[in-house]
Amino acid sequence: MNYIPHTPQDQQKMLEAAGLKTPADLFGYLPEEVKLGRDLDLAPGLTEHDLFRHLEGLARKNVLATRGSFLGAGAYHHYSPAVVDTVISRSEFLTAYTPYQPEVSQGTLQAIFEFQTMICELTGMDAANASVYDGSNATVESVLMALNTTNKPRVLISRGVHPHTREVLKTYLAAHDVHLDDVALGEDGRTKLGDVPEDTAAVLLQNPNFLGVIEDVTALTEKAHGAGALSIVSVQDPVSLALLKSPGACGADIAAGEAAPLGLPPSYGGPYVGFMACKKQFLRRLPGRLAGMTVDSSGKRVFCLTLQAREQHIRREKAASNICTNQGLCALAVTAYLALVGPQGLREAALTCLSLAEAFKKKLPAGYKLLFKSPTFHEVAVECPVDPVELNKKLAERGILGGYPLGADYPEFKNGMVFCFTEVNGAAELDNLLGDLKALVPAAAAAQEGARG
Amino acid sequence: MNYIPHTPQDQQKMLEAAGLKTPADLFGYLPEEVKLGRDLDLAPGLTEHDLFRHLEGLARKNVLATRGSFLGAGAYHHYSPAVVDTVISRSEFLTAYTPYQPEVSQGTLQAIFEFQTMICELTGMDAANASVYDGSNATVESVLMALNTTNKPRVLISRGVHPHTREVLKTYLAAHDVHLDDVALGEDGRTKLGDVPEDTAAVLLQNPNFLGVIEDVTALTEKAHGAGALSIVSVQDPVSLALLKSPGACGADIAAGEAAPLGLPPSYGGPYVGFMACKKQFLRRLPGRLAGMTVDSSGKRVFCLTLQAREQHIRREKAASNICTNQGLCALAVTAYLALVGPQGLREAALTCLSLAEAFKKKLPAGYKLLFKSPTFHEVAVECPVDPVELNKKLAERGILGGYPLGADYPEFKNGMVFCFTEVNGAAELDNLLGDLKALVPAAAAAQEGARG
Amino acid sequence: MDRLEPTLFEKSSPGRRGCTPPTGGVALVDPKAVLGDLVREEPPALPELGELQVLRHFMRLSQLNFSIDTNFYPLGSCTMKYNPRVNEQTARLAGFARLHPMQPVEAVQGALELMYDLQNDLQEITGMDGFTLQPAAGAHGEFTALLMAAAYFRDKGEKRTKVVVPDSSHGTNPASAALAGFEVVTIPTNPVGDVDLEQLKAVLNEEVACLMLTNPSTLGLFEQQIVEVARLVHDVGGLLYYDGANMNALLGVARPGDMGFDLVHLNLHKTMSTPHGGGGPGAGPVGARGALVDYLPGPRAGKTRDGFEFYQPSKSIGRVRMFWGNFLVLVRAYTYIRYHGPDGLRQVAEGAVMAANYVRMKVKEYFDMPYDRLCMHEFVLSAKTMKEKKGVRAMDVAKRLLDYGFHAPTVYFPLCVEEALMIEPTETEALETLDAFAEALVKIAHEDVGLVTSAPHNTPVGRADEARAARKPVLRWEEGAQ
Amino acid sequence: MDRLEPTLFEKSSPGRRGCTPPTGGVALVDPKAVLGDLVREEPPALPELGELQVLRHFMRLSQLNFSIDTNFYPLGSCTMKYNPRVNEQTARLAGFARLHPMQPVEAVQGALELMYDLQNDLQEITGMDGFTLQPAAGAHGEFTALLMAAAYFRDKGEKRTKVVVPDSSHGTNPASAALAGFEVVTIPTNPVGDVDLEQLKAVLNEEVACLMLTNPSTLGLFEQQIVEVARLVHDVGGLLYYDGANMNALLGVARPGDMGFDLVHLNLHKTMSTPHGGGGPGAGPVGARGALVDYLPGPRAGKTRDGFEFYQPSKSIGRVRMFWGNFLVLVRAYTYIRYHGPDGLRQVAEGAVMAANYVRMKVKEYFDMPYDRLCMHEFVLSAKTMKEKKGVRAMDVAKRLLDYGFHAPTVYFPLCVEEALMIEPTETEALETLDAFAEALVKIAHEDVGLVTSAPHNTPVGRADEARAARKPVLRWEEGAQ
Ligand SMILES: Cc1ncc(COP(=O)(O)O)c(C=O)c1O
Ligand SMILES: Cc1ncc(COP(=O)(O)O)c(C=O)c1O
Repeated sequence: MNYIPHTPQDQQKMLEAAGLKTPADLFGYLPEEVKLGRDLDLAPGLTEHDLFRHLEGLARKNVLATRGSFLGAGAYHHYSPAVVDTVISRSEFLTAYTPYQPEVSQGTLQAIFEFQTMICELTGMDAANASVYDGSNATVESVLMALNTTNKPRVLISRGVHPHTREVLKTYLAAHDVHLDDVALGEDGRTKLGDVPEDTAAVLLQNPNFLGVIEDVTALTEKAHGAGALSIVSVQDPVSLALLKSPGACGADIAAGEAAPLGLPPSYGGPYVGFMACKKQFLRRLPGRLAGMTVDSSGKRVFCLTLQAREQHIRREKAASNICTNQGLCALAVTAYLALVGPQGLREAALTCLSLAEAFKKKLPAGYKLLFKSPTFHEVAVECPVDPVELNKKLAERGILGGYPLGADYPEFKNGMVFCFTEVNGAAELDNLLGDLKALVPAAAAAQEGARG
Repeated sequence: MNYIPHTPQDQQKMLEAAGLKTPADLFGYLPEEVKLGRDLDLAPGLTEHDLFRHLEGLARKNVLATRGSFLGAGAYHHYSPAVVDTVISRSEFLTAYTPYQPEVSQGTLQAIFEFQTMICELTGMDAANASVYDGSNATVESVLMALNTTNKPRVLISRGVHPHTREVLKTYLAAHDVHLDDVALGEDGRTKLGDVPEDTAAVLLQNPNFLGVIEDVTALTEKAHGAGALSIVSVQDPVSLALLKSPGACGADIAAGEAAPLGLPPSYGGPYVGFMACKKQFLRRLPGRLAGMTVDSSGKRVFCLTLQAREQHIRREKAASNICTNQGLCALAVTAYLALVGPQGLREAALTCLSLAEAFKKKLPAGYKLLFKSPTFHEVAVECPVDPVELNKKLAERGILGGYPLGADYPEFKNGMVFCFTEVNGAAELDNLLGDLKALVPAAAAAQEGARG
Repeated sequence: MDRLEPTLFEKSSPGRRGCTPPTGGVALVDPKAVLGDLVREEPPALPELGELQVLRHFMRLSQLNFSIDTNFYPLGSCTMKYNPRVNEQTARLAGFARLHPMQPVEAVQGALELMYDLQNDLQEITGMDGFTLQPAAGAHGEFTALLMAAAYFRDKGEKRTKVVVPDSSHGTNPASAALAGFEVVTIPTNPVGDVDLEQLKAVLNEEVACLMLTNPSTLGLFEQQIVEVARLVHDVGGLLYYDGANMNALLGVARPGDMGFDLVHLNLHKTMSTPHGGGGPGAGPVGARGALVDYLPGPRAGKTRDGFEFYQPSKSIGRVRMFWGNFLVLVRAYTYIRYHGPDGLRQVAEGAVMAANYVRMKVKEYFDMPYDRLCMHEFVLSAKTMKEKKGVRAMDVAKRLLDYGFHAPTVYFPLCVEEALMIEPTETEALETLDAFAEALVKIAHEDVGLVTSAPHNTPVGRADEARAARKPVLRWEEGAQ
Repeated sequence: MDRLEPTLFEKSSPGRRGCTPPTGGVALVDPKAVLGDLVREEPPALPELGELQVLRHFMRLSQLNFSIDTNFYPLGSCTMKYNPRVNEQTARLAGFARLHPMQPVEAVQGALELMYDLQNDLQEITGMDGFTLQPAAGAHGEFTALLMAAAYFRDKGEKRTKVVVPDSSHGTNPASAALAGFEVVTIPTNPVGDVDLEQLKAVLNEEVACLMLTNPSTLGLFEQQIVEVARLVHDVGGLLYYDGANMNALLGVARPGDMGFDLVHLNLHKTMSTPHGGGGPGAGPVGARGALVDYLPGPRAGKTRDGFEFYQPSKSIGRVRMFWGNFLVLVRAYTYIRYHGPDGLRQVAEGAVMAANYVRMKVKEYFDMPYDRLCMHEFVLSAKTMKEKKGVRAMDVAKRLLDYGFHAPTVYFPLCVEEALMIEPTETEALETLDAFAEALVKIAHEDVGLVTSAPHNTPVGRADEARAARKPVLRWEEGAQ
């Protein structure tokens, strides 16, 4: 128990001060029926060495691709420079609480302010918050903002939004009197928005969407606005924003999503970091922490948490949201990452993603077909000649982590699979994939395709 | 080139200030015949991502034992708690220079002072320096101290001293008019010191010696002193000092050796950290940095480098030693390690080592014989029934890193091998080794042995 | 000297960069040709700095922060205990950190085993029957559990619209209840700091879905009538919800399940030592008893004959987040639990309660002590008299503590205590530190009023003008912003 | 507030501990029974602290330090450039960090490949024919090379007893020469900062084994007569030794081998960016040309058809350390070289020289500039006039710079310059930082004398009483030591 520095003498001194004799006396007055009265039934404690070995053993039971991973589906592996981990390992960032005392928290506060600024820059929005739990929660919170702002009962949700996010939305709104209408995708893989009813609070898109296709955000936003609805754009990989017209530039009202691709490792899905940004007029509806600029008693420029009247610790049941702890350290990683890559580096990463995906499309082996012709960023939906789940098993044997099989979420694309390409893959891994895909086509399918092509 | 923040405009500005146009102008005046005039013939630069993968690839070509390592021979793997790496990764320790400016180096200086104190405690000596390059250099520097102190021309060197250290001693003293006499080991594996000539500056021992045997330091020291020679004890694993009578308590004059086992990973042999400690009267002969306690201008207790008149930057060719850069950060790791384990933890680690070695001796499979009956700490010399190098190859196939074959350094022990046991092995790994050793005995040898035993 | 650091944007210089992403030998396309008018015209105005400049920027910013690693941090309700460094190492193992969340189950058996074991450990620690690891923080867990309660009553055909909370409850409790669609009913605390039983009885009826309780309460007090409270709530068919933010006091000593709680959340970023990171990330797993287990969000980690799997509870309310949880936070918490074992966890609780009572005894005569009894892991002082007599407020005391190198306690919470100072020392502080902190508090109680009300004096910056920040919010950097 | 931290010993409390080593399930023996009277009676009086207490101690100590990561560090001759963080990651790869130095060669092929490639890279960078990676620092390298020279002449049957060094040479040069058994002859610097050729000629004869030269010299100047110097030395049969501490100025621009040097050492902890760690570790590989290659310490990394191996040079002087070198430092240096490639390394030199000249031009009129010409990667100012006129010494200027948040330059070195201030900005600092530093220097030149001579004022502690420290040395903590 090296974390507890109390020696027996220390314990004695502390107990005596409270007029007690033994540690058990500290709990003597608890009702007998709630006292545990036995040891917890847990594995015995381990020394640090044995503990580390144990965890190493568990980690080793997980399989990492050796010849390339082409799995995206909401979690994107970009290169994160070594400095990012140095920054988030720094004691004063890692082991500080939410910056309630600005006098001894300027480091955290200024970093949040910088994060907010960079998210605004990326999304083309006016204001951003300090983070929420993840991309799905950011998206859902945006929908709640729209519902509260417009006081209308309907939300149109593109089927191009990540299936997990759509599920979370349903979970969250189960208790509310709200209609969640799915909007189908067209032949081109883009959201096919019909008439928007007047009682619509918001139209929710994801860009690029879950099938990899880039949406016509401007057109969809205009349609939403036409019906007095807000346009919300969810972004699962903000690296795309280096190349794609920003939600703000497309006229959207709220941009939200996942910032984890900006500097965090895949981490088996968490902790990630949801970001939210909006146009000026919705600023006071943003949930979560906001850092603002001000001055201190001597007139120095300083930062502090602000507009706290929106928050739970002040407003309790009337707060804009219940969020308290957010994903601070992950947002710090994002801030460090963006500062390191800068506009140039982010663009290069994005361009490599795009170029790899385009190269993949061009070299797609016979037997495989593109599901859509529309422009894509770094994910490409493909119709496979065999069951994608089975295909992935074969790829796994060759050290490759395949794409995301669509069948479970999109029954209409039973043999569909979305492959993802990022700058960490490189041309060599793309070749590995293409070679294996080709080798794994049943002869019949390839021949058939060859004859057709 | 993300390490160089000069933009083209910055370059222009800097060059102009110096009245120059292009970077090449900075070197324009160099004699033509020394200008390279071409690119260096090196592999092209890599991005950080490709670089890391490249290094990962090299690291993977090295083989780590999966079922236990029993190799010691001067490099001992003890458990180093996670906090040690946190401390030495701290920017303000990692990227500071030697603490020349005490006003902005109290962190480093106080840590050195603490290191010196703990080395004194371990060795039972009065003063210690801030570190030298490694165990061999510490030992050699001790011999130089003795030569300078006594002005005598002879050093008696036990054959129990690490072969590398003995070799370094020869290299260093090649230029000096000094006799380096080997002292043989007896049947019991201990240094068999005959008469000590009166012209002897020092008797050098290692404890425990390279064959694992614990020397009778007190007796040997008395003999040395009898002839007016100094007694120098080299220690390759100071964890042993938790259980063994300290060199100081045995009457030795100088204790020196390797502190790396106190908190550093095996690191393929470096960077390690040599320590040196001595009795008060030799203090001013210590090479290298010394941190001392003093006060600052306001009377506060502070630390600074002291007795610098011994050093090269003041005394140049008359300095006590040429050392400048030492192994500061490694000494910091040692300081953190010792602070963490404390007297209790160090003793427990040492006791586990001893106990494992004793268990090994008891359970040694038929066919193997102990080379010596003398007490040992954590290394045990064994006579193997087969060529130890071949035996190690077979063990390696089973994921075990075997012991150190003695044949090359001690031809008299052709089939000798020294096995090492530390607390990171544990009983399970010991069983792995015993099982495999047994399985790898040629049937004939085992039978023969069984018949004899 | 001005110790403050310019923003990244002020340090930016066109053409600098701190990272070059890999190019991977791929021929680059012309984005305009591929994307047409979907292409972005203006690059985002991100700052441009070299690698050292970025690193140094953040190192210098960090120097402006207090943290557990550098300062005693007795921030009540936040359990700012030591965040073990080995947890940081295990969370960085490649087999965890590089694992993709959508990998097929056969490739993530280690992760599933860890999650499965952690679920079981948390069940045992709380006395619950099942856990979800999805919620990302305490508030997220509260909301999750309330959605479960709502679904549970919906299935039972009961229309229950109310959630009851004590006035000492944390702000997230009523906020979560409201977000989950409930009406919030607040009840007062009685004179000894427990729930006012009569008031509770008065509001309990068939419309009440849930009573949310923190035990020990945010007053740092064990709710002595807990068995009675549970009976009362259950008698009207309601559920009892355990806000586990204060579970540190009871590890291995008493379990919410044994007290009659039906739903709990734990704050792993408090009790289980995962670092707060200047605001997060956390993890707020939710546990349930009996029939409620079926309502847990899915997928959950399960075990079959062949290994580990994900499965969906039969009446699951569905996901509350993408993927599976704040996994690397879970790795840290798991590491922490396995380090301690049953014995160690009980010692954690004992140590925390011992330390809090020790500090309480040392300082109580110098402040108001609204509820003066044996406390659990924290206690609440009041500066009411001090304010009335000298004009020194809780906030002033808090700021002055910063000058002594101690982080401030939580102030003005719980709301039911005037001028509250909420002090939680945790079990990981040495006696000498507790002594020094208590001495500082006592000293401040006697210090010159002006010195205290104008504090802090030794911090990198003085008190921030928060009114100004809120009046005309500047939430992002812009040329000429200040 | 006193920002200083008590020592570990003052914080110790019996029974505390910060680490429990693994016990591994082995039955413990009674040491007395096994070891008899070899056993230690009194345990070493190591401090006893909990894990957080130890961590916090070192975090607080660290806060008292300046460092590259937090401050500009223009310490002349030390090349305090950015220490890339990726190097720290590669050096921590398990396949390197956990590798045992005595593993058989077939199990360490990756390590050998790295060492072999590094040897080749260093050869190409310096124009040498072979390298040893054993030496642990610059001084160690110097000594190694001088032993090689001694052995070389011994084999040739020549008795050469002298080593010549310029008066600007680093203290390790003469110290190493003396340690290697040579007599040291010092020659002066000429008025433009180069070697005084006449004086050199005067001392050169058949007794001279070696001339040790730093080029650029410690005055930051390129030795313009280098070709002539080399000829003169070689004409008397002597060897030319290159102290590579200043190689940063010449990477990819000029090579000691092409200048006529026979032996070189490099300071990888300067030129190749491996961190100084508050004093070390470093690495001082030695390169040799022609016949001298055979004298390199062994074993060296070599390559065969089947892979990589160790081999002993035919006339090797033998080992100069245990094992193979400061391996993890070598990993960092190798990482650094592979990052840059040929282009990058040349840019390093250009950037370093550019930055030094820029700062030089900005400050030179405010100080004495003994050798006023285009400099290399560093330059030397003198406060001679300042001292004479105002009583402000180089040390005062250095201390006052600390107040501005800059580390002090190297002072009083080289010895041939009175009141020397040696400034090396390196290539990794932004122009704005160079500007701010130059402005501070200029400002200090005009500041109130008392302010400067009593500096520093903003540092954790004031000037240390070094005389007192040396008079009655207290080198270890003892109860009542102070
Ligand atoms: C008593 C109590 N309940 C709930 C919470 C909310 O937890 P979180 O911040 O993780 O959302 C907190 C933490 O601030 C708390 O102290
Ligand atoms: C010019 C010069 N030569 C030699 C050395 C000695 O190098 P080291 O400190 O690595 O022994 C130094 C470094 O201080 C130096 O600056």
